[in-house]
Amino acid sequence: MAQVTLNQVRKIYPNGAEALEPSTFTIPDGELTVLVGPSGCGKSTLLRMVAGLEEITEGELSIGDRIVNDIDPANRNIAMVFQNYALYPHMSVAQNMGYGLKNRGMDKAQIAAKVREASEMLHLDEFLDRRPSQLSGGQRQRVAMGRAIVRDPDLFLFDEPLSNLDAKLRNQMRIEIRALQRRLGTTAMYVTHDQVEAMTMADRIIVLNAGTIEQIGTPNEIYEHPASTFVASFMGAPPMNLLRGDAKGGAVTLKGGQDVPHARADGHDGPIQVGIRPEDTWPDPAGDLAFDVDIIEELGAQRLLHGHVSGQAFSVAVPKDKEAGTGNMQLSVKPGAVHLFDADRGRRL
Amino acid sequence: MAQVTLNQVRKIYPNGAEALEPSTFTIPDGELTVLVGPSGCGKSTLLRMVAGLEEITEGELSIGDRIVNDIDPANRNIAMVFQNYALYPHMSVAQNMGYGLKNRGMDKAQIAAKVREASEMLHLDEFLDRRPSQLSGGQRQRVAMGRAIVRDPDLFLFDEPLSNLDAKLRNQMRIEIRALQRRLGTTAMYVTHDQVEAMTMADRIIVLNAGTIEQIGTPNEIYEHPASTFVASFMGAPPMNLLRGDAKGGAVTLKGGQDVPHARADGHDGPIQVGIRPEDTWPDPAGDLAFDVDIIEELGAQRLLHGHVSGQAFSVAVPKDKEAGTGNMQLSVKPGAVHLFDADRGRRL
Amino acid sequence: MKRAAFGHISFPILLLLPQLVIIAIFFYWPAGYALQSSFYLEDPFGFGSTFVGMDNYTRLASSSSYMDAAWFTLIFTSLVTFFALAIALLLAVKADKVIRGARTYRTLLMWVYAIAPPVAGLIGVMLFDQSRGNITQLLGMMGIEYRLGVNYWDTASAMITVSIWKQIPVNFIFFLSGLQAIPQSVREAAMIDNRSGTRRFWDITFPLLAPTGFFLLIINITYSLFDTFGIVDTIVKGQPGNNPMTLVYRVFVDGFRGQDLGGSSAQSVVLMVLVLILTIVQFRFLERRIHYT
Amino acid sequence: MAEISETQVAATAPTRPVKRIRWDTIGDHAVLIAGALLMLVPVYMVFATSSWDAITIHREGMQFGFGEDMGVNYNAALFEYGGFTDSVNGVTMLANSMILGLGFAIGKIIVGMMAAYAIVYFRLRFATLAFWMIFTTLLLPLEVRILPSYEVITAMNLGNTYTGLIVPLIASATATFFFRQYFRSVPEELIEAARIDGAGPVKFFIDILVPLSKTMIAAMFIIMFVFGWNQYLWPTLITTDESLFTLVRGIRQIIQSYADGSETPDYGQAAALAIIAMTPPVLIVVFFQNWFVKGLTESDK
Amino acid sequence: QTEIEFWHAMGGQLGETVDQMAANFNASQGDYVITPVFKGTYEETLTSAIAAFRAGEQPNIVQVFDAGAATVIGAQGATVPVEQLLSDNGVAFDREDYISGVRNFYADADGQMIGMPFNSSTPIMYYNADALEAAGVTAPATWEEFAETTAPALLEAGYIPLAQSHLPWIFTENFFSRHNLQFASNDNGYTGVDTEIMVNHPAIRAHFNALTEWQEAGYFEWYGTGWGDNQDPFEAGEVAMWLGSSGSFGGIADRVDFNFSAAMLPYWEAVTTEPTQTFIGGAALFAMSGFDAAENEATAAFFDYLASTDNQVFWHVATGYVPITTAAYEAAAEQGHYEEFPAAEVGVQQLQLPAGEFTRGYRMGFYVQIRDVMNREYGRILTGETSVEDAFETIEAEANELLARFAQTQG
Ligand SMILES: Nc1ncnc2c1ncn2[C@@H]1O[C@H](COP(=O)(O)OP(=O)(O)OP(=O)(O)O)[C@@H](O)[C@H]1O
Ligand SMILES: Nc1ncnc2c1ncn2[C@@H]1O[C@H](COP(=O)(O)OP(=O)(O)OP(=O)(O)O)[C@@H](O)[C@H]1O
Ligand SMILES: O=P(O)(O)OC[C@H](O)CO
Ligand SMILES: [Mg+2]
Ligand SMILES: [Mg+2]
Repeated sequence: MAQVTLNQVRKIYPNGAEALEPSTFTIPDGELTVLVGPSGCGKSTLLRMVAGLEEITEGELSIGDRIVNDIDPANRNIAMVFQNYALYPHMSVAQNMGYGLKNRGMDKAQIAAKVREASEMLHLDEFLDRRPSQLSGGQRQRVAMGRAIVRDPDLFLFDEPLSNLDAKLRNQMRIEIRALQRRLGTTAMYVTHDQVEAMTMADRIIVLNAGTIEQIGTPNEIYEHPASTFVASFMGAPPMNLLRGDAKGGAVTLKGGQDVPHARADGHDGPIQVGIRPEDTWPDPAGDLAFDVDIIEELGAQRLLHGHVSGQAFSVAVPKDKEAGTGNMQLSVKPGAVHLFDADRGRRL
Repeated sequence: MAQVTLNQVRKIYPNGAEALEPSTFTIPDGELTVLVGPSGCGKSTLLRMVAGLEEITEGELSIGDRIVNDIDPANRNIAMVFQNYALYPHMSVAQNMGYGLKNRGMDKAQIAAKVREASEMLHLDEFLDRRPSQLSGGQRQRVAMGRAIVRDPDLFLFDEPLSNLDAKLRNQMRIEIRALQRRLGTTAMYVTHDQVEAMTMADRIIVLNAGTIEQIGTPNEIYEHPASTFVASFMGAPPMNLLRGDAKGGAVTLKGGQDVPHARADGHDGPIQVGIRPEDTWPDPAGDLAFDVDIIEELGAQRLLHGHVSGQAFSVAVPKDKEAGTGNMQLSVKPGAVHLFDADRGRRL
Repeated sequence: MKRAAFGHISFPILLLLPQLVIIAIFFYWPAGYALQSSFYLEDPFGFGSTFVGMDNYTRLASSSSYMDAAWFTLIFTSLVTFFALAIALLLAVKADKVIRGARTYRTLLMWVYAIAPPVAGLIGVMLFDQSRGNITQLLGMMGIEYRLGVNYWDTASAMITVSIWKQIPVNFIFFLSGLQAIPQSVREAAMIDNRSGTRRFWDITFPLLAPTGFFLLIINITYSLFDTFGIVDTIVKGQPGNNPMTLVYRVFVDGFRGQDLGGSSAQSVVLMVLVLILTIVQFRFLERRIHYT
Repeated sequence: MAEISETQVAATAPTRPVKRIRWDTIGDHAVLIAGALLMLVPVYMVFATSSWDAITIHREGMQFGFGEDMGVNYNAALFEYGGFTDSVNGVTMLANSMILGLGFAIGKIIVGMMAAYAIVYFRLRFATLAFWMIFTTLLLPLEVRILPSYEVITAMNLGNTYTGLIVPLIASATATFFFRQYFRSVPEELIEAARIDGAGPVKFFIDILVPLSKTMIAAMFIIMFVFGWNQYLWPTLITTDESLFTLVRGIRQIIQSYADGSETPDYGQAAALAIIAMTPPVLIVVFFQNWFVKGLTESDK
Repeated sequence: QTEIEFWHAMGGQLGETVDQMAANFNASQGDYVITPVFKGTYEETLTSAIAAFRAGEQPNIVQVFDAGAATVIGAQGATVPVEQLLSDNGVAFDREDYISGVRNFYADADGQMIGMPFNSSTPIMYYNADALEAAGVTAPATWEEFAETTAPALLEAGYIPLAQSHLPWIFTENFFSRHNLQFASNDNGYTGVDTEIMVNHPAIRAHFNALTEWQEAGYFEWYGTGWGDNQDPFEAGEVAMWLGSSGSFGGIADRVDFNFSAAMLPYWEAVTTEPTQTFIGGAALFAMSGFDAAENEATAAFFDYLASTDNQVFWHVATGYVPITTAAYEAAAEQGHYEEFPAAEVGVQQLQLPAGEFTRGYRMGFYVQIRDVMNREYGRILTGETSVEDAFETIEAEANELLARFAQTQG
């Protein structure tokens, strides 16, 4: 019912900056779609156009069956969490959260109950009477979140709603938001920079890059079959290793000379890019790939080995209980985990 | 020279909220100290007191050898990145970044050069002439960062400076900021919610909880020897598993009945808490701990098994290439990776 | 005061100095003089004066025409303040909202403010004039007999109308600039939260406009009380007669025109005290509800 | 994925629906047009009236149509030297009014902003006292305290000077009060950032606060300029030198006899002068329009 | 050369005429230079002058209107009496040169002229000659005639018979002078400051009762306190007879397109059969004190110049105000001015009617406010809000209170 459809939607800001190239896609009803992409790629712009806060330069936007290009934000029945919170400075936390409900004519007791419920979930119960200016950054962000979730909209729009929370709270929130959204069956668009958030919450991920859509797919598709080197290196931390190589009769050789195990590039003779995720390869004296470790980075649960393969930068992630030292070693590569992309446009082969 | 010393510093807001209990500690000259803690625990308040933006209710604060309680922020020679950016809306990006330099009487050409340098590092070169209102959230945050790093202060204060950036950019920034800080040898205080940031950047980490300091130490100390269950569960994602148990003559038994391997709690007979990090234990048919898996969460590079040990919630992290299914299994625990805490206050034994 | 206020001492004093010196010389001195002379009966040329204690005040209390003027002032001030603010606010909100023609509307609506008060007064009397007034004729066509200067309330309505008309642009300009200062993002959030533009206005815009509104409320009250005397004067053509008049016009009539320095000083003092009470009340009860940042 | 979408696109080329009629927008315009008419019809009538001869106007009142005396009236209003010394005409009165308007507006804004700045942005123990001292000056208009003010001015030997004309008018709290209200709602974070950036009170004021207050300054400027421009009683009282006469005084002199009917005031010329007197303020309004642009404190997204 | 300043309240064309006369004076000799300055209305001018006096910045000459006379004359030491000024400076002066109605108004009890009459006027009755002709009547000499003959005929002919401007001036002050009734104690206030007004007189009450009857009968219409509001319907031809100032002559002549003339102010035969002259209105010039002999000499020279026959004729003809000297009157007549404009002569004639005990003038302090009280109460009478009797009681009470206060200021 509340699916969101963009048909050649484009956004050019008055100063001439094209924030979104003409794009066409559908966000299915009831799904949670995560938007990811580098800073400034157009995520907020897209969300704000869906919300009706930004004029659509070209194209057609529908929510449900309605074309909403000319519909007021208030009549789109959406709830939104703004990247900068946009709290009402003159209202208390409770009033901020209840305002959208009050406007829908809900009675006071019911509003209070809803606000209480949301504020418990967001650990804001002690702050209900404070003004936004008396809250910490994370608390403000949670109020913004609360304002959205108390509502029962057709569509949720979340613009980096958890960016100012600590990992633990964020973890909790993420799970609760996901559960809430599932329970209500409300379509949602969610902007985040957190890969874990993207991977765990999304039914579908849209990867944006400089105003264009690089890939749309389930988290698994995006992670396992990145459509481009951009997606491949953007999703995953540490990012996928990308190596220049050449294909000849299906076999793939790196620029520095080594053959890549488990790689077949039939019909693509010529320069090529090879992608291997740091966690898809591991030190193994019996491995096929020679690796030269320069430094080791400790990340707590794991350890990153940074070095070179055939003279090209390469990283390997190892569990922290595996011993590792610098110097030369051999690597094994997981079969089926080698990604091939064309050399110039970086599209998946 | 620019070490920061707090002597029983305390902050109570006018509405009576105690944002920082009397605290005493020193931030050594030239080090980068990361402040972490849950939302609302007092990180920004602390930073703002050091900056001179918030009055100190009690105690003494020194920067270098000077007691600065009554010194104007402008005279403390600090640079700060605000959590909410606080950009000057009427100035262009370049003017925003150059303003602090201009105030120090630097000549135009030099300012321009510095601004250019910083903006390149922050990928902001195309935006130098724009007003903040024409930037995306992440771009604004980078401007705020730029405003700080062009300066050559005695002290850097960063309040979640990278929270709105994507992982990749954040990674880059983190490395560059760290390098810059090292190169300049400037003392820095850095608030972040990102564990990777905290672990990789910090010389020292301060863990705050509800206005009190839980622990101060190097990243390794914090991670390997958390001083309390709070620190233990706060640092590390997914967080450390905490299980209730009993100690008797040094041996530790879980509430549900199992013995904990590798655990000695001599002299602490009675109720006790046992901490094991999800990555310090792994499925192993020969393991000592019975584990009942309910659900499996895919995180890309790894996989989380959520379930129960002796009826208490427990999670295990496994590399994604390890097969795993739900149901009963046995776990091995890494020797030396079992943390013991007292039962009520949660302090490390 | 801001939380992050500067701690200097001498600099702010320096900043305040020009204002304080000017008001000391041109306000407190004359005001003190008014207070003093309200206890005297004085020959205008300064040749003789007699201390009369509270006489000048008790006389006012027992004067029915003074009380009539006080009542009229109350009604006049309430109506002028209310309508001048309400109409201007309506126009400012609309002018802030429309995209097309915004500039033109703004210019046109500010324009009237440029009219000199004597001219505005003259326009007023000429429009409402008994024999050649365009409005009078219009009303006559509608069967309404309108007699400015003869009928008390006919005169009153002309005074009120012209006073409102003259003040709308001022309020409009300030409301408009106040509206411009409301953060866009908060308005956007409200746009999503609330379907009704009217409610949105009262719930979000209006409270955030309150600092400007409060300023304007006080300014308009003082305008209606004090600055309208020129309009009153023009409309009654310098002869109040049986027409309504405001308290400040009486001060002017008795003091500036009639040279009754003691009597008019007492009236000034009464006015000052009234307005002082009024504003203290407003500051205590209204400003508390204003949210500044 | 992107490829897939593109194929879908080809099937349904977007057709922008015909723009709906926006009744609320039409309503907005209706209100504004009604408001503009209410405000402007009288002004228009002054203009039309300025093209008629005095007798017609005297007999028939304000005019809607245009007469034949436009040229005569404006020529007389602008260039005919009047007064005893023949030293003033419309143009010189215009210049005097301009000095009064500008001097007053600028002086008032500077004094007011400075005082408001001191009250809002400094931890001054007597700030409240100072505020109240300044604030009470709203209560007594110049007209009520005009005689003592006059004595001060003459005692200071400022009669017949621009200073004497301008300074006493500045002695009221409007600007201070207004800027106090505005400053209090300027986001706190800006002073914080500026202080960290090493800005002292002066720099913060000049670099941050003043530019941020542009709209407010524009509003204040328009109001104060016109207020000064239109002053009548005070200049009449303190100046005797005809070369200091202002336009409004010129207008008053012409329409003085309106009330007593002993002769026919030169309405047409007065109306012409009124139109001339209106022009510079209107130009100021048009000029400052650009300052009324949205979005100085805006921070969306 | 000695420079002197002259503050006046003459706007518009009157102001231009004043400027013209001043320029002529400057051109006529080389010793003195006078600068006239327009200072707003009469009230504004007087207040400015007082303020200036207190600050030691007063002009040499200030124009003061009738209602302000008591204030200026009361403040002995603020002005130099003209008579004294003139004789001190060797200017020949004879009271008898002045028209009798003009002579005393700005003089003290002994007849010494304090102020120099300048723009003098008196209330007269203008009438629409065409209307009277149409109705077959002539201008009434008495109110009885008006009520019985003139008004019904005019009403019949479709006119509103009568209107007036300025009830305190025309129907109060000049009511008393026209009928030679005492207006205030102390010789109309000339001989002391503890004056009481005697306005609550049966004759004037009867007059106002008649007015309200006339108003009901349609013989009289009142258009409010504003001067022009009452004059306009006359000029528009709706009102047949209008009581106004002799100084209104010029304006009417410009604006009406019917034949008009003027007659003297009617009187009540029931009150007197020997009607007397009326008071002058308008304003006089006062020489302010505090100047050295040279400046006073210049002031005297200017006054002398003003009073000269040529100048009086010029002023009279140019403005419609009455000439202040008999010589000027005669000169104007000689020029044929009155043949051309018979109405212009009525005021002068009325001022030369026999004088009575109480026709010199009146001197009451705070008289501006007293007029305000009258205006208020008259307005209430004519809008039916109060009765004539109550109104006069109120006026008398409030006026006496004001007078008592004024007396205190002089103490
Ligand atoms: N002006 C204020 N008045 C009252 N309480 C305040 C004020 N500012 C902050 N607080 C409270 O003080 C506590 C500490 O706030 P602070 O901003 O230091 O938190 P923080 O650690 O920076 O949190 P976050 O990570 O969410 O930014 C919070 O509970 C907050 O609600
Ligand atoms: N008002 C504006 N005028 C001109 N350009 C703008 C405006 N707002 C945004 N942009 C530009 O449009 C692009 C997309 O901005 P947007 O805010 O959508 O980015 P984003 O993906 O949300 O980034 P972030 O993760 O940093 O918030 C950016 O390059 C930005 O500079
Ligand atoms: O119109 P004027 O100048 O004749 O004056 C009339 C009366 O004297 C007013 O007081
Ligand atoms: Mg964004
Ligand atoms: Mg914070």
